[in-house]
Amino acid sequence: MNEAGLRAASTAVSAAVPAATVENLRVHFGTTRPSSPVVRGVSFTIAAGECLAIVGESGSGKSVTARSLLGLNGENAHVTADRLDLAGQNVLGLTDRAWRARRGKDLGLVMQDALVSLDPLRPIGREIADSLRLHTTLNAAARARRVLELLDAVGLPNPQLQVRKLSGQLSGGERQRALIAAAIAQNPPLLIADEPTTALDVTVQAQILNLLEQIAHQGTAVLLISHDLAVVSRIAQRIAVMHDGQIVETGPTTEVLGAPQHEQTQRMVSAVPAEKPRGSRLSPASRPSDSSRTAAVGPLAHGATSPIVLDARSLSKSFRRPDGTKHLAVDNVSLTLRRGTTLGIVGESGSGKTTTARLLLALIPPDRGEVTVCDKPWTTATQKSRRGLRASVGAIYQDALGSFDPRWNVADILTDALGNTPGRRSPQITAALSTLLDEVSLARSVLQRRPLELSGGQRQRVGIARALAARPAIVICDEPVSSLDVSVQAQVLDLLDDVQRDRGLSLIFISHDLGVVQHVSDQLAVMRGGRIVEQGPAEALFASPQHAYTARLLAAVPRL
Amino acid sequence: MPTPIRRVVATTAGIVALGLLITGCTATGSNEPVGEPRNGGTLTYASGDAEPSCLDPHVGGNFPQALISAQYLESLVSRNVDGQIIPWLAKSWEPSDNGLTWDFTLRDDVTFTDGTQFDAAAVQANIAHLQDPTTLSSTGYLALGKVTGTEAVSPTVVRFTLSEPDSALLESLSQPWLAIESPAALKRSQDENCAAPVGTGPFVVKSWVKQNAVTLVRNDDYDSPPTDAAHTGPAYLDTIIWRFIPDSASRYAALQSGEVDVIDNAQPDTIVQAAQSDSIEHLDSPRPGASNRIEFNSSKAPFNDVRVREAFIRSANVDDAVSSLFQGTATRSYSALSSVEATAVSDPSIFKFDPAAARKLLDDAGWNETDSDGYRIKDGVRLSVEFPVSTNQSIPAEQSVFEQIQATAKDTGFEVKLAPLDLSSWYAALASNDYDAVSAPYTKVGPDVLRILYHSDSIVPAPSGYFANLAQVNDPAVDELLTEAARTADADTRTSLYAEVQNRILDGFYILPLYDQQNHYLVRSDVVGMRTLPTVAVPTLYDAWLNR
Amino acid sequence: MSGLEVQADRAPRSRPFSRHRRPRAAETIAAVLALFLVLAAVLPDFLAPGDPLGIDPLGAFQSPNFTHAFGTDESGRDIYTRVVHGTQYSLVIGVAATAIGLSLGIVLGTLAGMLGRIVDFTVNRFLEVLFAFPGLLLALLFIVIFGPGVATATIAVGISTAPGYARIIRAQLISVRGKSFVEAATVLGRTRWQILLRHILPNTLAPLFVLATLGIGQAIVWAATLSYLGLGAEPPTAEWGAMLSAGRTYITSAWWMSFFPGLFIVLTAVSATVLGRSIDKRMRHA
Amino acid sequence: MAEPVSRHPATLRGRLRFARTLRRLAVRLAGAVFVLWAVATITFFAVRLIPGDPALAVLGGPGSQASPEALAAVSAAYGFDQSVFVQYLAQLGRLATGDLGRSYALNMEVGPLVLSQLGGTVLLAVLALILAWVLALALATWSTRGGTVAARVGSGLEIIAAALPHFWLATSLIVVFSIWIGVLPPISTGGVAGLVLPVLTLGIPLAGFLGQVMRESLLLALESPFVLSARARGESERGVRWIHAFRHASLPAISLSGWAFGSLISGAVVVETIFARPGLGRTLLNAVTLRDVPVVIGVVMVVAVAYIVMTLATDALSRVVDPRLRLS
Repeated sequence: MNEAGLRAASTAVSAAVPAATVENLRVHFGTTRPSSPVVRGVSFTIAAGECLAIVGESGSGKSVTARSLLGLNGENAHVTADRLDLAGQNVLGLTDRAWRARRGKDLGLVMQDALVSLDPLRPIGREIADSLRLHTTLNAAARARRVLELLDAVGLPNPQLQVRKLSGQLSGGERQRALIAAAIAQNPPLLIADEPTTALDVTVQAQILNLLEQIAHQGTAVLLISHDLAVVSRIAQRIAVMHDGQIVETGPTTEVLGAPQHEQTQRMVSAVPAEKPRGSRLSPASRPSDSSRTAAVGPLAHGATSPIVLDARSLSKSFRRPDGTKHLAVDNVSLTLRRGTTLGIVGESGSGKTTTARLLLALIPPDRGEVTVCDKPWTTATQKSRRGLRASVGAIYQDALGSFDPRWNVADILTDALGNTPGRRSPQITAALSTLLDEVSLARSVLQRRPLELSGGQRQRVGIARALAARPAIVICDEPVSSLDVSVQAQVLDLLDDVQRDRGLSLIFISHDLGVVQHVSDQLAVMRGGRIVEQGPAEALFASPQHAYTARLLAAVPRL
Repeated sequence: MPTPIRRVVATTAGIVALGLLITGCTATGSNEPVGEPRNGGTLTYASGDAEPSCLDPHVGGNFPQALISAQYLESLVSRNVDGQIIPWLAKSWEPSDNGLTWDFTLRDDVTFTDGTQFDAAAVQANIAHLQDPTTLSSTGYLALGKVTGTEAVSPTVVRFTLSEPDSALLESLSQPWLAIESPAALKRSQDENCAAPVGTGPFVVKSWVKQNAVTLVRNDDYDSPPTDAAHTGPAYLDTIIWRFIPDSASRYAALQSGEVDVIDNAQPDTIVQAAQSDSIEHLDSPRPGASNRIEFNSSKAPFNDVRVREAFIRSANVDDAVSSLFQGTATRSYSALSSVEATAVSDPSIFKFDPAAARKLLDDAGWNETDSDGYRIKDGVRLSVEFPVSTNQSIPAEQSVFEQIQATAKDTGFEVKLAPLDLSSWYAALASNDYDAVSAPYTKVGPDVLRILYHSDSIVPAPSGYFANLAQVNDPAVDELLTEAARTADADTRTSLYAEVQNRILDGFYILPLYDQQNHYLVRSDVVGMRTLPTVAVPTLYDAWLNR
Repeated sequence: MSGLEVQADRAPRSRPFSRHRRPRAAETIAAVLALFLVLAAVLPDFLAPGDPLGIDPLGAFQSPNFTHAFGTDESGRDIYTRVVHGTQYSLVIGVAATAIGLSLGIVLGTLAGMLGRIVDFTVNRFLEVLFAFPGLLLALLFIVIFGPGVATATIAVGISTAPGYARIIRAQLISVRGKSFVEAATVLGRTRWQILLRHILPNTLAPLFVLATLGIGQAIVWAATLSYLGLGAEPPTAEWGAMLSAGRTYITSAWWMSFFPGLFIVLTAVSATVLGRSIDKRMRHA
Repeated sequence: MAEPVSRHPATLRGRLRFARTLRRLAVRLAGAVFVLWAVATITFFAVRLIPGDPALAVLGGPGSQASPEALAAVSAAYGFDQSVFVQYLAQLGRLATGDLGRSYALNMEVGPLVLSQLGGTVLLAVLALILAWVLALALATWSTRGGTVAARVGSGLEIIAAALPHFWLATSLIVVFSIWIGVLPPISTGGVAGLVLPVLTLGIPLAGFLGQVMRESLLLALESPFVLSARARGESERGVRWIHAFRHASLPAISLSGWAFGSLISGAVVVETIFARPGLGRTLLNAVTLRDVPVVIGVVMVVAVAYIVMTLATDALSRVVDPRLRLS
């Protein structure tokens, strides 16, 4: 990383005035009648060079707060505040033109997923040069030079080569760096980073956080918006926890995380799975009847002794790329799953973990290798005989909504999963549905709803209920909690733990999130580039990783 | 000789009645003095007829070809408004006593626009061209049916030899389809000749952009107009742009906005509108030959019964239809022939609208039951009339006339099934005898058209399936009269023979005449002197000049 | 469940109610118009008791007035009566042509989408070829071969719209086939046929309803064009296209003859489009 | 040292890219030839199905009174007496050598005929397409920035425009502009003025279709994160639209333009008849009614070629606008 470049970018910053001061900010949307406000009296200050994190779950109003600082809440937004200052100057009631003069110059914005946050049709060099074009009198050649400097400063190797690339041609990390370069092109005193690392692999996430931290060190104030306490804890000096449009708790990072005062903060802190022992609860007891058992933590069964329920030997699978070349997605992967245990598979994007899941589910045939289920042929079986075995292998998907037929309501989905024709009603079916719903802690009222009308957590519970309906021995979970808020994730993980105990299920748990995998797994396999680089008992592997990649992965996991 | 008893031969009465229309054929209608003709200018003519596939009217031979070729081709003879044959390229003619040879004395001062001299050999070449099967002449070929040969008696005298006397020969030769072209030009390939035929006319074909326009330029050496022309020497206009605008609304709009100067196939409502306009004049020039009439297929049920034919005629309220749809621009016809034919016999009494009589006739004919839809039935069969309508040949107003006849005939129990068809399908329907009623215009100079339309020979289809006797009149007496008339040189005798034929056709209720073949031109007022040739009523722009 | 979870993990707020969203003015007008058209098609005599074919030669070419709201035509027929009675033709042509186009499209699209690569390739090439034909030419050829008339015009319009539908259906089918609920059904042990019938086809065909609504308007416009070219309904049938075509002749003297049938063609197509889109919007949000 | 090392892979990549381009072109060409063959085949057999003797079409239609000898001569000359399959092969053979044959009805070769008519139709179609784009863009721009009323009016105008039958629109335009106001000629005059009404007639309904697609994708693009990013950089509303949003919005409209070309040809049949313009549409209509098989096949082949060219052009344009397409 080029420190000099960053410093050059930050010379104009004055340390005396706060980068932003917000007092009693209120935002509501709606054209005709005022709806209930989304932001209700938020106040905070960011000093120059400070990194303040606003943390909250979806719908807490954190992004709306951030956009108010940019004047970009849209035409329907009604923004009021007692004070809204940027670099010491009032920005309330600015004209469009005045706002435009400030955006990019007085503050920059970095958003989640640069693939869509950078114009996919334009080379990144152009995108970065745009803010120079808008706010400086530099000529094209000077702009081009400055773009190269910026790319160098954000640590993008070979800037000359990269400027002409489209965002789609870059990796996730490279894109995010380019987006940051565009945001800091004018050395704004304030950088707003709205979920800047959410879609990134954990190792890349660490790098981007380092970059942001570095930028803050150069004197630029960074307002970090995130749902993930663990992530912000790495670089934020102060944390403000937002909930339901208000800041419920604010203070230095160590204080807030070490001794959370507000109920919501406590909940979020306790929901972080990383380094919580296997089987410990992450959420407040949701099933009072089970509370007795929550105390009795500890693994249900221990790997070495119980029988093998699923055995994958030397699986390989390759795909043909559009240009005709072969891509080896899964390369010689062998796995064993023992009854009552959880096998975690962890890997970054492109590691082949999802292809592995599909191979294990026999949705695609392997090029080489074989999978047996309960000692019976599985991938080599005929369609028909495999259908007979299907009941013993269930699956839970990341995108629960997409895994349901949109025309069916919950009752249809579960009736179908129970092996009956959807729409049929009988006392037996009703009873079975009730049992299933009880097991996943859902109220009867969801039966008549369609998946679209359910919350994310409810959807995943329905997904679990569907997987359990046929009483499977094995359930393969592919990123089952990745798209959920952290407290909801905690509840779902607890639920999975409960049903595993109740039913003696064997689970394969696939995730990119090492923290989650660490919490749920008995055995662990680390995948990279289609291969398993390391596998073994989870505790041992976390304690002393043998492979360098595993170690790197572990080091990058955000912790509180 | 049978003389007409009940009817007046229309020689005098008809012409008096139509006097207004016929004078309209030459005058611009504008009363103010227009001054001396001026040379120069470009006139744009917009034709609603189909674009010819060949500008040489020898090939095929249809009305669109006649329209345009009258500007650059000339015939041996012409006809004046009184129906008399007058000299044109032929100065005089003399039939032999037995009527089997005709000597034509030609003008000796005419050259084709390619420089070729007009003479007897040129006429011979044209007759040979028309009779050559590879020319694919249809109209001209038929008209020369009795011509067995030609002979150049001298460079200026050509002799026609006939297989039998042909009283219609001069009338046939006056038609544009038998116009004289340069023998040198005829030697070219048909493609070339079709693209730019060479004649002796006042204009020359300069270029032809398909589906758009033919450009004609003045023949500066021209001096061979027919004797009824208004002036001599070259034409006044420099150029004629001859356009094809099939859509009648667009055509009229183009005339209104001055994009074009003359349109043909003017629709009745636009004629009425034009009458109120100072800038547009109307030229009405009914075509010769047959009138527009509905013919009843007498070869099969139901119209093989004369009572049913009469019942249909009694059921059809044609008068109201014509007056409402043509808004006074067409006169009701009661004749098999066009009113411009001196030999036409007209009898309004035959075609009275009388539904009560029609019902009675149907009862008598055995169609005495009625089904739930109100149609007559006989032996379980509905009284249905298949009526294929050619959308190419019947203008919209005429199609509406048929619709109104359909509506009035329904009241007496006829189910008229109108089927608008494109030309090919229409001919196909006729060829397969899938019709009970049909309206097919037929243009030919002189009463000889009756032979084509009603002689039983014309029931025998050509290889294409085409036949002209669509009423399928199969009456030996008619045949005999027609043959006799064609051989008769004496005008009076011929007239009474044709009158007798017409009486038989009318009395047999074979046809329901509607009106003359409508042929309306609308002309911008600053176009002076345009008239139609009294042969087949095509316009000639020889005398026309632009008063602007 | 604690109150906090409800806050954090809340069901989509507005969506369940969007189905009952207040209709916009345009939608209300379109619905009223559609109702009128359906009524006119089913019970024409209720709206216009007269005879659509009844002539009155002496009352021809009347401009709109109190007795004849839309005026009269060249034969004195009441244009309002004819427009109302013509609704059934236009609607039937529109619906039938769309049904034919959709059915052909479904067959082709399903073949292409379900029966493997060779069939898909073949059907795709076939569609490509059909796309290279201008739609009107397909219709023209069909009519010239089988003769003009309402039935052939309807089938012709149907055929010429089929390739478009087939392409959309194939794309939709392939997209549905790749959805994870199809995979989920496989995991549950369902057979290919069960999956096709229970999941793929219903989810492919449901959006077609909207497509059909949008297509009806276009089909009516195309059928009217064929009538204008003299290849559709036969006069004096009170079909809008044929009326319009007849009225065009008199456009300079009697604008109402072509204006009102044309207006109804446009209104029908517009109301079908507005309703189709509004249903689409509701289905997407519901 | 670094120079030659880096240059070598560059030339190699260049060659690879060239080879890929060649391959793509070859595949495209093969596809085009297939489409043309299939179009010719379908048309040939479809026209065969039309009732009526083709020899009659040559001899001036069924109304002619051609002699049996003439019919026989024509049948022999045109090969109508041979089996359909032989005629089909002969037709293909002629087409393969670029010979479109001779019109039955028009006394001329089809090739020159079709070529002479092509220009008018292509000019009309291209101008209509341009007009449609301009109108659609203008409407989309106006209606996406002026608030909800403008949005509804814009969307309403688009729906109405898309529902206008060509012949009705043409008539109305003639009545208003030629008859009432009298500013524009109702027929083709060869000049620019004569093009206005035909182009409006073809362009307005198409603008309705394009506008609907464009507006939807414009709204989508305006709501996308990269537009927010651009705004956050201080980009003006105009910059947001012209630098970012329109490029995205134009993509679906470009692919629609390929399809639109086909519909313009259909529309040309009507428009050329009403405005008395020379062109393929009118030629086709006449040829079909005259059963002029070679002309029908000729026009269809030319239209198919134009369609293929148009598809290639829209593909190429898409690749220009969307560089992502160039990468894969």
